[in-house]
Amino acid sequence: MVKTDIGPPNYKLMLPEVITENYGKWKYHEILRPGVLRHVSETGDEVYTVRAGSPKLVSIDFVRDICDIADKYCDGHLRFTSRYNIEFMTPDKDKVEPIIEAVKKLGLPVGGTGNSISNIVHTQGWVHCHSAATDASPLVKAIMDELYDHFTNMKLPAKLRIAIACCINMCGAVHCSDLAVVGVHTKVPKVDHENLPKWCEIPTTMASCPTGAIRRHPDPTIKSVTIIEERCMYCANCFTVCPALPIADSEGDGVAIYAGGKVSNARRPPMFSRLIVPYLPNNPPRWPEMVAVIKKVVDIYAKNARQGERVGEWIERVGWEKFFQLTEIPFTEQHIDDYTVRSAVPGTFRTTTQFRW
Amino acid sequence: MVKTDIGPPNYKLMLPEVITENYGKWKYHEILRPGVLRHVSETGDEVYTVRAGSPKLVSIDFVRDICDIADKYCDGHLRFTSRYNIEFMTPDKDKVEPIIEAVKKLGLPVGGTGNSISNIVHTQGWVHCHSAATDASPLVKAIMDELYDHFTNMKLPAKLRIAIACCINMCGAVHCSDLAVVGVHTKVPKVDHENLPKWCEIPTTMASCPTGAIRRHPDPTIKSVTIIEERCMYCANCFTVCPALPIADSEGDGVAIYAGGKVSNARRPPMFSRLIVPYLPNNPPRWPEMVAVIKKVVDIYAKNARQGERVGEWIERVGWEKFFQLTEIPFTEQHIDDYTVRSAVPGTFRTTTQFRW
Amino acid sequence: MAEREIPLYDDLEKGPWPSYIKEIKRMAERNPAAKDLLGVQELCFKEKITHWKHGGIVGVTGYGGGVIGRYSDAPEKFPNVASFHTMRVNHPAGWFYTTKALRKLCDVWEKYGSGLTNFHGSTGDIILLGTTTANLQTCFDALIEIGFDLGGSGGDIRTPTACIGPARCEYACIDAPDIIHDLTMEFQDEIHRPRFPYKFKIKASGCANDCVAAIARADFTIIGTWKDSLRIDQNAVSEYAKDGFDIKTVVVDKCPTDALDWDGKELKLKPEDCVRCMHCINKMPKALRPGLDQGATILIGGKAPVIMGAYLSWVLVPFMKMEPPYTEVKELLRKILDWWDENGRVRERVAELIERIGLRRFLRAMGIKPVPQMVYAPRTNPFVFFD
Amino acid sequence: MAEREIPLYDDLEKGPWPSYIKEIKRMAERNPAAKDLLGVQELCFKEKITHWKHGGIVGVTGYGGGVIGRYSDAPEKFPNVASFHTMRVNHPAGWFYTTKALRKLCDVWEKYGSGLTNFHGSTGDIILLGTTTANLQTCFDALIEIGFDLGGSGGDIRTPTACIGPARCEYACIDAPDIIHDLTMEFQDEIHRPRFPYKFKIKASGCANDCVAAIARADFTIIGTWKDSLRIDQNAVSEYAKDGFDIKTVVVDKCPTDALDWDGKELKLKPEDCVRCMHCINKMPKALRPGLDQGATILIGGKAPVIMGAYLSWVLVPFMKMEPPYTEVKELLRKILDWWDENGRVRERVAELIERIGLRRFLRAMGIKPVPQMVYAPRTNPFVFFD
Ligand code: SRM
Ligand code: SRM
Ligand code: SRM
Ligand code: SRM
Ligand code: SF4
Ligand code: SF4
Ligand code: SF4
Ligand code: SF4
Ligand code: SF4
Ligand code: SF4
Ligand code: SF4
Ligand code: SF4
Repeated sequence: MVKTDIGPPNYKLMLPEVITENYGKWKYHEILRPGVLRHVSETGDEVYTVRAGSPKLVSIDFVRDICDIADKYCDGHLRFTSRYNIEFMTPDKDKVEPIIEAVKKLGLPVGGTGNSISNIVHTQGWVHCHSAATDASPLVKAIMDELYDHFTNMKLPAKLRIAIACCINMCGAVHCSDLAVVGVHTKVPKVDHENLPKWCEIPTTMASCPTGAIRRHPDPTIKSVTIIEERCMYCANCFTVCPALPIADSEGDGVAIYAGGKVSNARRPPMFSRLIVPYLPNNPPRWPEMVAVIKKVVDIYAKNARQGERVGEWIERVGWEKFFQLTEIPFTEQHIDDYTVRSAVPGTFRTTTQFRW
Repeated sequence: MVKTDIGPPNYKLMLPEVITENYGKWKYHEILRPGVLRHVSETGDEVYTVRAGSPKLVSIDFVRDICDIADKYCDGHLRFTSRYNIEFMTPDKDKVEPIIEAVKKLGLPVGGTGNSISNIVHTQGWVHCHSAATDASPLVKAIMDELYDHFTNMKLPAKLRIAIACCINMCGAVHCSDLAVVGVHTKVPKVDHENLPKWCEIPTTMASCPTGAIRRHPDPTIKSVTIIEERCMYCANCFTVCPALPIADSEGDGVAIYAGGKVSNARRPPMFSRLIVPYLPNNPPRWPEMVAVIKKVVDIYAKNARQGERVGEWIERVGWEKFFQLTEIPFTEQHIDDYTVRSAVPGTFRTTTQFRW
Repeated sequence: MAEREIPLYDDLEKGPWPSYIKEIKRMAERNPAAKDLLGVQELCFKEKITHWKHGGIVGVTGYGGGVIGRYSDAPEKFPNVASFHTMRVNHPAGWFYTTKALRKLCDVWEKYGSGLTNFHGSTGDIILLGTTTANLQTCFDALIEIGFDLGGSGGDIRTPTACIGPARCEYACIDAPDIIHDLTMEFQDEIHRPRFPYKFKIKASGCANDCVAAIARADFTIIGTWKDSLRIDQNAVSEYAKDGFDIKTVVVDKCPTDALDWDGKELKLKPEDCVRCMHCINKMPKALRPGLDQGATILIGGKAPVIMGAYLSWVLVPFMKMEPPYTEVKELLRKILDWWDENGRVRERVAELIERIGLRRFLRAMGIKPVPQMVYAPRTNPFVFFD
Repeated sequence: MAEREIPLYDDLEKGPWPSYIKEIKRMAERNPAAKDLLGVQELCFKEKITHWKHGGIVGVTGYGGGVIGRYSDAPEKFPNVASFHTMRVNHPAGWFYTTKALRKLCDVWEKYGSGLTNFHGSTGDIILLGTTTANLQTCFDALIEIGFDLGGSGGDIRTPTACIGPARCEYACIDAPDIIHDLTMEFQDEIHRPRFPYKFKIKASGCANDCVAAIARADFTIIGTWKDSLRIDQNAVSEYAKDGFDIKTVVVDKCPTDALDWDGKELKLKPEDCVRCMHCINKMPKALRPGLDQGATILIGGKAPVIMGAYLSWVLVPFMKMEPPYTEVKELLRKILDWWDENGRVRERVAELIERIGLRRFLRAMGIKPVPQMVYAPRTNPFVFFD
């Protein structure tokens, strides 16, 4: 019998010595240059961190490569950030340059700190998910190739967080990102009348539709369902419940773009991202239409926002009408909320740590 | 045959001469003292206005009394404001004092301008409405007796508008008032099984309940309905549709108090009022518990708000947690929104004239 | 019963605020209905419950609206208010009156009713408070005779209202009373003959101060505004400053969009950032004035909470010129009424209908292009229709 | 097919950002599944549609979670990814590793899988990307052998995550990695054996900057804060000022509650107005620090939009001390899980359940008193339950 439920390795055994020694004693930090942090402890100790970008989807060879660097310069320790970046830490200032060199040699960028665009939180896409309305990794690659300099420098008004999800399940924090790309369907599910009776329960399938678009087939001899087209907003919830309702479609699928979300409680409470482009076609391998919009919004934000303003804070100050004017993104019916299934109750909850005692 | 559809008298025929002469030409105004305005025209003309409080429910003798004043000092013209106050206008400065004297002689207060508490917008109550969960006129009288000085002076941080409605139909602008009192039921409707089948249609009655609390009577021989108690939030919508479901109750009925609403677009967009006291008993003729809360909130607002801050703006700045702390009003389950029938959609609509071109 | 003990309502004659009980008593001396009303009030105070019954349909010939039927649930005790209907009389726009007109009205009501009234009801009508079924028609005839007509009730257009506007207000960007009078005359049929799913209210305010609370209470809200820059008289600004008026704290710091700047000498405005909220003008009426390219913002959907929760009106047409004969606004109104009439369920206000089937459908039907000014912000959810 | 023409994916090796295609290709040289994955990618690029089928239930003995079953819809074309399941491996809290541990992991995955991974998945697991049904158990056994275990999937607690916290961050008000490690060990059963209506996520951030995006993504959110006043080192403040740092514009003017004042000499704080947003501390880390009476705010309900729309976590317990063995938070968590388990419908996250039946019922079940800190503002509608 193998053991089970052993849980993850104890993080304490994974810490570099300088971290163990100064755990909870850090006093302040500074960003020495993009991708390089210096944390100073109350004990007088210091730790230097070099942050490197990673494509998230990596081979074990890649992992071994970075282990080599960590073995050479960091006493065999490294960590990852909550956004897939790799962090090499050392108490020794002199090792910073060699680490940077070694990282660059692997073809990895150093940056992602301070007022930069850090790594893009993203998902599986066509690489692994059956739900995907678009891919994920290639979109990341296409955007980051274009915005590369914003990872390696810190010239934006504030942090800019991008997220990509290949369907509206939004694995990640798409719904609260400065900029986000989401895979969307725009055609109603095709009903597979042959398999539906075999694979799915009709009441459950009907109940899965938030807008009540699914009806029993009018012909009682057909044990299946039909979909009222004008009630469908392509959420794929029925497909999740019943595989006989495939919704993915070569022509209909594409991406939507959202903007203005944030998570931190700094200054303004967390905000949801909001729809800015309802639909752009899937155009592999580089989704140029999507990349162009992202680039444009970043440029206009960089030019117009005040120092310290996140994307959403900037838009809130100048108004959405100004945002659409500046970006020349057309404002359409789709931008106007009409999803009545959502109640107003959660909007009253205090979704922030900001409050007075 | 009588004529019909003649419409109201043409307002042009009702205007005092100085108004007709200077229509659309007013340049600026000042408040000379509480209840007295001076408007100056581009023509150099002036008009003085004396504003007097009224109980809204008046006798024709009262109307004749004020007509006497208007005949004596205002060339036979007068007007009412959107909050039931009476306005006497004259181009002649010297008539201001005599008008004030005459108004006071009728027992009417002069005031309601600027940073005052103007007249209370209110409704019929037990004087005329079958829906009433409380009365209206006596509540107004009780509050205004207590806050009288705030009508006749202008010492508050900003305008303070109070509204009273005798049921949640909220005839008036209760839902957007600085302070508001609303009649509420807190007992489920009593089903009159005898008359229900005669007076009401069962499907319509069931459909009228927003929370689905109304069910067919389990005994099929009884053509009536039952109510699931824990689903009922006492809205009386069923009673509006079906008189066999009386909801008014001597013990259960009472008032709730709301705060922080506003209508004007000045500075901040219009805001809804929010629940501060879920329930106080009906205690005629003067509802002392209710009056005490209103008075306390006004006092604390007057003491704590910054100059120019409406009640809602003040609370928004200091936070609701501070409001409850300062007023010592207990925060309860009832304050937390749980009305899921309301969708979030209207919250995204721009409910203000504030926007950029 | 009022004879035997000191009635509870007597207490309401005390205190400085004018007493409605005193008013009822004044009429009670000569009007039996008013006298019974006192009795009803006393009974209500004791039992803490209303004693009026669920309405009944009563009215005047040819109209369906304008009268609220009301019956006592204790007619044996209070025979003179056994039926006690109110008549809603449409006021002249802006609520200006000659005493002559008012006195005539009093005379009619002396004759046919309780002699009790509301000046005015919350919608803006003159409320003639309580008459019998028998008197309704004769009273109406007498009203017509002296030049008054009924307002709305039931599923019709309710009596439209306007702020005082240019009659006595320097802020007015539109002629609110004139627009409202014109619309009231135009829609007489729709006001008097209920045919819509529910009530429909129209209100006009001359500027964003919204002194008739239209945004909160009107299905169709007309609010004056301007397209160019507000006018600044720098000399007058200096006067304010000289008088010790704190321009920075009271005005500049409170501008919602930071559109103003005061360097101690000149008040500078970034017109593209001004959202015409009126605040600065309100505070310095001698120095600041609305711009000259004036018109209205049209908003839609305001209403009380029954049953989805309250709505504030929201922007439908950011800017519309407002010149007589107000053709554009009338056409829009007719389109809205027709669409609502066709699509609305019973007791569904226009806002609820729009929410239910989606603003996009409404905009299409109106032929209005969606613009960002209609919303505070775009949707957050990804549940998007592409039909 | 990749042989005959230049595949579309080749284009993704160009450009400065590190290429995931390059990574797949590296493995493709020696791993047939990785090679087929390239083919799948190419097919997807051409047909613009996914080629994976609706999942299947696969797993390891004794567990119900931790594996995502995945099958190709074109197994004839791509036999080596006919089944291509991912394993979610629970990371050590804070994502610190020794190279020793990582190399062992790589060796296991070299042997039993595609050699492709995600460091990390969006929840925070190490994602071992693609293996066969046959290899699942042996791979799992090997993982256990080297000291790793699976994370969650399905209706269970998902792999909890923490920011780096006190390990390398001066802002940490709680020991986020320690709390998360402790909770992960405590709830091993609930992580591995799905029994709940749906997923349940736990995340902890050391301070309000929320570097694991817990508010947006966790059903149960733990965020460090303090009850006393933040600490100010006035000398260090002066240093900033001397260096030309614009304290007024960058810090004071951006405080959300106007709690700070800077007169050019001293930075004054009204502690009762500070809502601990971290902004001033973020901008002047050498001068400002969190207070000393530290603990956590517990928030509940964050999640993605399916199907009611997204939720942000909201305040449940304004302040809770956080000392090992974290008994209070564990008890609360157990209570929540039990209540949700009992009342939740299938696929109903805890936020949706609370919304559906009312926060008041949830609070009662938890024995938590309602406080205004839980809401931005009280309700606007009058539809109030009094049960
Ligand atoms: C390493 C990491 C935590 C971890 O456990 O992995 C981290 C580390 C730090 N964060 Fe963070 N944050 C990290 C993810 C986040 C996230 C989550 C995310 O991006 O998904 C957020 C919330 C983002 C959002 O609001 O949408 C986040 C919001 C912040 C903020 C608030 C920024 C703001 O003003 O809104 C600060 C404060 C600041 O930067 O001034 C901050 C500050 C910091 C500091 C300065 C804290 C410190 O004193 O050490 C750290 C270095 C910052 C830097 O990169 O410049 N960190 N930080 C994460 C690095 C991710 C990456 O590789 O890019
Ligand atoms: C692997 C991962 C994406 C990634 O590339 O990183 C992922 C992948 C999937 N997610 Fe996710 N989710 C992943 C993190 C998330 C997150 C982010 C997080 O946990 O912080 C979210 C948003 C937060 C949340 O939970 O709400 C997320 C929200 C969803 C949802 C929507 C849930 C909702 O309540 O709205 C679904 C749909 C569902 O559960 O039916 C979903 C469903 C799925 C499924 C299982 C698809 C399905 O319906 O069966 C995906 C399997 C993909 C595959 O074939 O490998 N995934 N998913 C992430 C897990 C990796 C890990 O364990 O580290
Ligand atoms: C006479 C009247 C219009 C009418 O057609 O009858 C009127 C008249 C004026 N209003 Fe008003 N308002 C009148 C009801 C309103 C209402 C509606 C209501 O109270 O139901 C509002 C919206 C209230 C709200 O926001 O909840 C209203 C919000 C304003 C404001 C905005 C105040 C604010 O800062 O929020 C101003 C500007 C100001 O006072 O600085 C204003 C300003 C004015 C000015 C100064 C306009 C002018 O230049 O003449 C007028 C005299 C003000 C005074 O009383 O101090 N008026 N005003 C109404 C008098 C009601 C009464 O008897 O008290
Ligand atoms: C008389 C008046 C109150 C007053 O004392 O001033 C009044 C009285 C009644 N209103 Fe009202 N409403 C009056 C102005 C309003 C207003 C204010 C306004 O028009 O500006 C509102 C809020 C705005 C709105 O329309 O939403 C208002 C919202 C309601 C509602 C809730 C409608 C909703 O959609 O939420 C009802 C319920 C209904 O229609 O079933 C209602 C229903 C009623 C009824 C007809 C009761 C009923 O259900 O049959 C009341 C008759 C009372 C009686 O016996 O005299 N009354 N009612 C007001 C009309 C006077 C006038 O014509 O000038
Ligand atoms: S976002 Fe959708 S398609 Fe992408 S991994 Fe998550 S569930 Fe799959
Ligand atoms: S995709 Fe969504 S809206 Fe369309 S039928 Fe399926 S469940 Fe209903
Ligand atoms: S608020 Fe209610 S009780 Fe009062 S008049 Fe209006 S409908 Fe009647
Ligand atoms: S009072 Fe309202 S909630 Fe209660 S049963 Fe009647 S309609 Fe339903
Ligand atoms: S709404 Fe504007 S124009 Fe009309 S009275 Fe009020 S301040 Fe004057
Ligand atoms: S009108 Fe309002 S928005 Fe415009 S400048 Fe004045 S205060 Fe600012
Ligand atoms: S959340 Fe706070 S404590 Fe944790 S890493 Fe970010 S800044 Fe540091
Ligand atoms: S932590 Fe935030 S709220 Fe507190 S003083 Fe600093 S900036 Fe203001």
